[in-house]
Amino acid sequence: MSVDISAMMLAIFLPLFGAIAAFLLPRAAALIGLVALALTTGAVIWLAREVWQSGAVILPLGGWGAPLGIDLRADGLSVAMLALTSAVGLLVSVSALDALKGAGQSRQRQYFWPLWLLLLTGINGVYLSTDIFNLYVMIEVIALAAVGLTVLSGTRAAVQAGLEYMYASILGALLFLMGVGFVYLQLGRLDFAGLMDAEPTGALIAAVALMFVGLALKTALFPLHFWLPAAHANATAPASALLSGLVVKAALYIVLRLAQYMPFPSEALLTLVGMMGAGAVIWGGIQALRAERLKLLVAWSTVAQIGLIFVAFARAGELGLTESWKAAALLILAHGVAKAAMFLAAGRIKDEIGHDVIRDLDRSPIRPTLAQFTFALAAISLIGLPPSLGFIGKWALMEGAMASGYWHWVVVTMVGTLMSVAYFSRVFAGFLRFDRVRAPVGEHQGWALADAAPLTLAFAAIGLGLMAAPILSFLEIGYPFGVAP
Amino acid sequence: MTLVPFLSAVGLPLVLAAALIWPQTRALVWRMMPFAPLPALALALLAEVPLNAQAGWLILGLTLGLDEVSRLFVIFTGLLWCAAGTTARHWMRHDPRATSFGVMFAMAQAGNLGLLLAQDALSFYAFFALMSFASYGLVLHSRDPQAQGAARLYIGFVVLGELALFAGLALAAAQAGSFLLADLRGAVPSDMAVALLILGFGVKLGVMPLHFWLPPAHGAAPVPASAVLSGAMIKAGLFGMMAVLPLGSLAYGDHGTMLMAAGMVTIFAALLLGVQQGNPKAVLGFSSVSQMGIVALGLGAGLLVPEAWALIMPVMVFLAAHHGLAKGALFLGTGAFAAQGGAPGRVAVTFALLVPAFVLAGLPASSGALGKEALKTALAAGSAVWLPWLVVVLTLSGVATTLLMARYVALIWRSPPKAPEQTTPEAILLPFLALGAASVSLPLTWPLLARSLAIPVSEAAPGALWPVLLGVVVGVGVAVHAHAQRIGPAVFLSHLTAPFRAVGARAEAVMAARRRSVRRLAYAIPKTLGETAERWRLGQTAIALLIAVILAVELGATLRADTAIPAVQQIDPDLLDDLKLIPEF
Amino acid sequence: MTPDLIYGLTGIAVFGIGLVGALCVQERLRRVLALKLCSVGAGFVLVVGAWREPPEMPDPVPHALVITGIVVMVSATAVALALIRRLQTLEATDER
Amino acid sequence: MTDPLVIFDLLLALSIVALAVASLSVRDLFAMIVLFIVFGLLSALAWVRLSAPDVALAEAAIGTGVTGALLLKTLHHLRFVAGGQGLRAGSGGTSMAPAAPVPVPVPVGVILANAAFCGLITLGLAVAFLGAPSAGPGFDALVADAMPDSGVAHPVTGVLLNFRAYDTLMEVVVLLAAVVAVWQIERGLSDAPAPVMGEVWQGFARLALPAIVVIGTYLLWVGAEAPGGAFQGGAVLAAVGLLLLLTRAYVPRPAHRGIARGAFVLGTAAFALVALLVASGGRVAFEYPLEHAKTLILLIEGMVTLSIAVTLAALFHGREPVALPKGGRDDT
Amino acid sequence: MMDAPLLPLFILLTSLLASPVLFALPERAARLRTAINLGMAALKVMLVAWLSLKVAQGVIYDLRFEVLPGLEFKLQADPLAILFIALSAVLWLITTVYSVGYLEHGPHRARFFGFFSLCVAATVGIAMSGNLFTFLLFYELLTLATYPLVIHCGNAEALRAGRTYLIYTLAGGLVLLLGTLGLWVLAGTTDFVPGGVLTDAAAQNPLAAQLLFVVLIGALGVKAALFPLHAWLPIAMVAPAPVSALLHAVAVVKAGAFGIMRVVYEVFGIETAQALGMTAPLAALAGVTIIYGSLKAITQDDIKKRLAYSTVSQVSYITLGVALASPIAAVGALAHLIHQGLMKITMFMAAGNLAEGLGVKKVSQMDGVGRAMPGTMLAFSLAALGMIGLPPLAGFVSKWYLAQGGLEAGQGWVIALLLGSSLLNAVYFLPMLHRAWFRDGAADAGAPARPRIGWMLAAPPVTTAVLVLVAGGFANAPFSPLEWTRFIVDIEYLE
Repeated sequence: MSVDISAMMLAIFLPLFGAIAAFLLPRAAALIGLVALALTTGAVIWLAREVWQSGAVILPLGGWGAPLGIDLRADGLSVAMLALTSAVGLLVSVSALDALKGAGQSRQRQYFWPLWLLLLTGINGVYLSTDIFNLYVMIEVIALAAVGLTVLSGTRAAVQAGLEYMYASILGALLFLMGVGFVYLQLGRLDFAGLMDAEPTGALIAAVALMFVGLALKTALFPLHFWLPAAHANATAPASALLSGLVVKAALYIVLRLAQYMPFPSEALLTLVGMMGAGAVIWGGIQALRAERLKLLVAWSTVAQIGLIFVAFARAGELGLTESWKAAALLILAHGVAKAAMFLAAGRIKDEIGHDVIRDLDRSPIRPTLAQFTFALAAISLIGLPPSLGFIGKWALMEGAMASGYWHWVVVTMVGTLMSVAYFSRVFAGFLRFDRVRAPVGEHQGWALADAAPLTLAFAAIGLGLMAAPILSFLEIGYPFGVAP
Repeated sequence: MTLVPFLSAVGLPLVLAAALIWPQTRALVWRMMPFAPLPALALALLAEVPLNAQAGWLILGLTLGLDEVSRLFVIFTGLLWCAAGTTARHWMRHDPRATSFGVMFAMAQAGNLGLLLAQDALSFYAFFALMSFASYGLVLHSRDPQAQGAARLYIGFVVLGELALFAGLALAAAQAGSFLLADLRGAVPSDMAVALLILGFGVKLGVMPLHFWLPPAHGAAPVPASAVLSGAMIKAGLFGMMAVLPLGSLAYGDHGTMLMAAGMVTIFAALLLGVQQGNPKAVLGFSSVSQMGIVALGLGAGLLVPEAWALIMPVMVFLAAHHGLAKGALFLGTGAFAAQGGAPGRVAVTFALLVPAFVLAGLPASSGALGKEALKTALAAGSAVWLPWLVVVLTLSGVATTLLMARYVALIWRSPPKAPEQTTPEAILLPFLALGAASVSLPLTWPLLARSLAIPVSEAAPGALWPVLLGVVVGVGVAVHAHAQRIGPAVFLSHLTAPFRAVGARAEAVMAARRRSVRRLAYAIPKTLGETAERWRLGQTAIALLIAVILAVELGATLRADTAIPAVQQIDPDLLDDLKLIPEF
Repeated sequence: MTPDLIYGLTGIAVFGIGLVGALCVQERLRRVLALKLCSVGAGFVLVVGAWREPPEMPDPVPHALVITGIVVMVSATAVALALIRRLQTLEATDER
Repeated sequence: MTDPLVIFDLLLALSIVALAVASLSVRDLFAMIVLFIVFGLLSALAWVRLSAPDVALAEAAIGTGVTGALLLKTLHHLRFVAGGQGLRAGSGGTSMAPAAPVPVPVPVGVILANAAFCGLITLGLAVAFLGAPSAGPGFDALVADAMPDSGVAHPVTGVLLNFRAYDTLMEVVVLLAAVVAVWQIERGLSDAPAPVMGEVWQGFARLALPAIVVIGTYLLWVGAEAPGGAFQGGAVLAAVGLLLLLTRAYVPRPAHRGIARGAFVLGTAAFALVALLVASGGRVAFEYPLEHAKTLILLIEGMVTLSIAVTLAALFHGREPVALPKGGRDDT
Repeated sequence: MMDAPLLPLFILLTSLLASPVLFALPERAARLRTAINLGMAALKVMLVAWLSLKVAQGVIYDLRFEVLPGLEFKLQADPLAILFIALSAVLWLITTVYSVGYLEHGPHRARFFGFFSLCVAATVGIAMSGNLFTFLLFYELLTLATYPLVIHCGNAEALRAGRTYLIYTLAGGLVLLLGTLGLWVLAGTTDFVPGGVLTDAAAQNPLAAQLLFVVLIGALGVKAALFPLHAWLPIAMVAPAPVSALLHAVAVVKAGAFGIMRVVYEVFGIETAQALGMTAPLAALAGVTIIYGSLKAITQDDIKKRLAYSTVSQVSYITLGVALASPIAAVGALAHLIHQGLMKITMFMAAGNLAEGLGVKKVSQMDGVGRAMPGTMLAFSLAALGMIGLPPLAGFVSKWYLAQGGLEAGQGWVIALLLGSSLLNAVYFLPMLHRAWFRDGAADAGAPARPRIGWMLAAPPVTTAVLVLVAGGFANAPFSPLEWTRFIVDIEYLE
């Protein structure tokens, strides 16, 4: 019996089997995890090839097809997100090998891998799904695994943050579920295609409101970001990297997809979204400026960056989302790569120095040069300096905003950029100041394998900017948002 | 190939200056110092005029050349530099700052000779500036407070002059459309340009009211430097005007009048100021100022009445040579006087000094008298209105000069200038005597050198004795009373900068205070906001608010009208097929 | 007045009550409970949507979805409660 | 003349709402949980009224039963840790609050605002609900068409295990994730002793256990044709586990961890493997060959039921059984 | 001769690739590092020479790579680029020698030289950018590469300065991004084309074009230290001497000035810019900066601060020359780009030597330093006199052309401005020279022990001073900067 398995199934099932295996065999968890990730990456590459050659791919599970059954669909956007996930995931996993090697971390080692692989299952599932109830289940998978990862370190702060995260997650998912209920009430079906032609009625509007707020809560859009900084700042480094780099993107992606298929919200709502984004950019920036700890700063920067993505999203203007989604997608990719690199680097710095109090970074005689360098590179992308991918995303954002005459979004972007310069330069100052150290400074301390992964990610964040053209053309495969070339 | 002599004329001093930097070559350079102007002298004496050479690759295209006028200038200038160089070599032998002096001396020399040879505005300006700025080091050489004051004053004026000159040259060149001095002379420069040029050269010339720098500088510089400063360098001002201004072709009435007026005032005002000086060399400086007043008179007349210039011009050259040699001799004589150990030597030198002094004052048949007489004759061709005044002034200038000379002679005895401790008095005496001799013999040698240009001089009347006598009498009388006067170069810089500093400090203080308060505020507000939001759990409220708002906005929107925009404007048919792929069952 | 109307409004009311609880309550346990109320409310809406006037059979799909939702919710509740217990232990140890 | 059923519906609805409010507002936590359980049962009843017996069963067993048990266990833990004196489980009625650090009070204004907004939302949702088509479009026809090919007779089971099996698989994954997370979160040795039931309970347990097992298995089996199925069956079987744990008839030991893990993943693994392996010969994943559909579904259901039962019991127990330090209490 | 279309890329890579290698070298591998540094610098000079030869022969280099649809990464080597590349290549070599000497025993050398190389790569990239987008790319790279250099000392003061620098320049970069986007939206291209690309757009929408001009110049003005955006420059002088030298002479301020040239000449086109009425205000702004910088310089006692303010003043000559919209002034501006670089680098290196050798950091301590360090001070003096504008030094040539250009453009006030500026230059430089040469300082009061500074410190300023002399003295010789600028101006003004 020859088994005929599609790459899409593999992208979801390989991590699932990996998780099962890693849970069953805790001692070999790391090895299993790495293998599973490598295989998943392979599956994603296979899928990407398929999509590249023949456009969007659809898999009707069980042969029923939507709306009764569930379809999996892969187009350029979803494959790009899958690729981001598996690439970042693979590198984070590599660095997790090192980050979790401590003697007191056997428990973390044991549980990190199954949880992470389950998380990956959920994330991949989200990117391939075309059914809103299925999305609900997927975000629950993500939520539980993510909470597990958040509290991996077991400290009181982490557990407290994890609990807040859990509440927010559940509430977000329930809002989403309620929205699903309203969609069903109105349309009697739950697949994307069914949503597409729908007239905006009261029930659908209620659904949009509930689902959007639920997702905004999950993706921590200001002012619903309250749970994020503590959760991301208190998790262990690889977990933070995954949470910040990948997990919030899943909810963002759903927002993008819904915007694609749901009745388009009115201009007023779009402006509201943009204003929330702007608020995130500014408030996140301010808080990052005030943050006392490195990881907290990075977490606040996530809040700001997510706001920026929503600004990109909101600047749609009269053209609809046909153009603006690209900027958002580019920014999502950029942020995913760069933020993962940054959290890993921050974790390395914390490990090497022993703390991550920004004010006292310059008192340490140990300077993990490579990690600091990585941090700086990631910051370049997050600030949006050329030629990084973040820059290209920002370029697309501002270009679109200018073209449609929305100068206020341009101003917001610029303010956000300046603030990010300001708060990251606080950190650089800590790296590069030497006159507060009594002992001789060991510059080159901290070469480790663990630096390789974040460094790779950081370089990717910068270098991908030069690849923006192919990335964009790949994103357009399957014409998400319906633009014929 | 004509370039080589020109370049060597300018280059030798420069090479010497450069070579002085290396200790190994210093002794040799000092030995060479007297001979530095020799290439220039040789060029001037031997070459056929007019002679031109191009060096297009140098600066902005260098044109060097020699004509009748500049040749004469080169000759007496070179002579002066020779003499001064000889003196300097001995004067500076044990000076701790000899090297710096030497460098400056040689560079000034290069500049001086170079500007005489320059035929285009740029190189002229370049050499002019080189000379001026290098001289700063000469003035400042002794480093005592007096010298510093003098030097500060000097450099201030030099900068002023250079700026005016640059501006004038730039304007003139733009108006002429060429950099060549000959073209500049032939063009029609604007009033502004001429004024700037007169200003620029006037500073060098020391015409009142631009003379302030000159006496202190001459007083402060070491003897050999003073000699060239006064003898050679200030003539550059004259030369410059002759070379650049369209004298003889265009009339600039206002400028001419101004210049003449300034000249007249200068001649006598310098007397009044000069006799109050306590430093013999400063007195000599004022004498130079006074003499340059005469020159200014001539130039002014030339500007006023172009037709007269042809007559005035040779006299100007003669006067320049006369004054250069005589004043050079006097300065070197001062040095020689100071170098004498005992009274007999001093008396002897004093007598020797009287010779150039009287030449300067205009003893009949001396070059001074001949010059003045020739000038009177030449001026006769000029403005009739001014003529009587000019004659009187020129005649009386003899009195003034005599008085100054008297004051000078008195002063070298009262407060002799300082000389280096170990010198060879003979060696210093020699150049002085040589220059004195040259000065005395000028009326004889001039026709040989200047050929056709010497005609006005050789035809001039020998002049009268009485002004000189009068001067001597008055001078003796006046010499009884002496005034010490300090110059107050004061605090040029600090006065200039004080207000800026004060304003800047104030502004910075205000800015700093404001910045601090803003920073405090910027820190406090988000902190309070953030904490309140956390305490009140506003994030939770936001969830509810947001849903409510969206519901209100959207439901309101649908109630009003169907304003919603479709998600996908142009839907690709393929896409629809993709999405609606429903298996048949 | 059909059951779907009555229970639909009931479900929405329960959801609203749960939402108030989720947003206002600070006791940890009660917050979990409030969230559970929300989920029941959502379940009501789906079940009501599936309801058809008897004797017609109801739509089975939403039923399946609600069952899934219930299981998912119990999982989430279990995790949240585990977190609460753990946090309590940590706080108690810290205080001692 | 009002239909008595409508009156019943109205009363039921009112009491459901009232119970919801009461459970949130009652001061004592134990009372809160009890009220919640009643609320859950009434909701299940309402769902029966809406001809959704499967859902009602699931809600009663899982949504109310298991959740209630979890809440009670947690409450006990909180009280024990707070009091530090080993309060008996179920000794409710004391107004002692859990030992959570006293939260900073939120201004009443903010609370009121929250409530007001929620009220608005409820209102808006109600309006939307009323505006939606009653008994609108659904999957009815599609399901009816597809039922013959599903391999089962009961539509809900068909949906769960065939049409939308992917959702169900992921739901099992959620359970798996939950148990992994719970094991990860609750670590080490708890200070709270497990609630020890009295003799009466042990006797009850001895009687009840076989009955529950039978009921559970029946529910599983009947699921293919009538209301019931894996989740309900699993929940009922989980009750067995709960009782075993409560009566200490079974005490988890570290050595059992491997088996437990295996049991947790069994359902997921089997389900996923089947789903993948059927994809051959032109079939896609989850497309069971018609002739084996019922067998496969039953196989999956069985495995999943077992997993669910063990998982739910483990979620109740909460901690990974770990080796005791020497001299420690038997504490699992 | 072999034809290498990738030549510009190679030139870029000589320093770009050197950078990671230098980062990776362990701190103690000093010899190897020096070898790589010097080798690459020398190689670059050679390649640049080759490139200039080819460009002079009319070979066109144009490398493209699409980043976003329609948006290209583009390197080109036109004469204007060559001018700037040549400057940076030569001065890089010299400054590298100097830095090696300067940092002989300092910490963090690997980092320093890594960023140093990166900085040069960015400068070269800026020079060769074929469109504003590429320019922006390298412009930001330059900011980032210089930041660690500015704060190299790692003390509180340096970090404060670094922060100011970063905020200023990144804000400038951001505004430049805005401008680039604006250009992209307005003109549909960001290419540099002699004669400009905005002629049509400006005719249709003059207001937008004017706004764009203001935005672009404002952005570039930050790096070019145009008043009132200059504040970072004097603060940034806390950097080590070679960095200051490079910052002031080649890299940062010149990048700004060069950008202004590109924008005025090749984005707007001089005629369009004039037609928009934007050149006169720019010239006025440049004038204000010139005077303001000089006035501030007078009041500084710190040598490097004084030099820094002098830079503020001097760099605006370039802007002025561009804004005058006259070919002759353009020659002056371009020549000043080179000449100011030579002079200022000399002065900064000399100032570094004073600080290293004698510990002299303030003007008031300069008494008698000329005797103590004659070579260094001679170089300094030459450069200072050049700054004042004395012939035949380099500064004179550019000022001369600027003045002539001002007249040609009918802007007589330029003469007054130049004179005033020269006067002020004299006011703040001559006292330094005076102190150095004509005052007996503490330095030789005791035993006149000559400070020991290695040849690597002593030679570079002298070399550049000689270049100052040569650039002025042989201004008319073929391949002199002045000649090359005439070549460029022909291109820019003939289009």
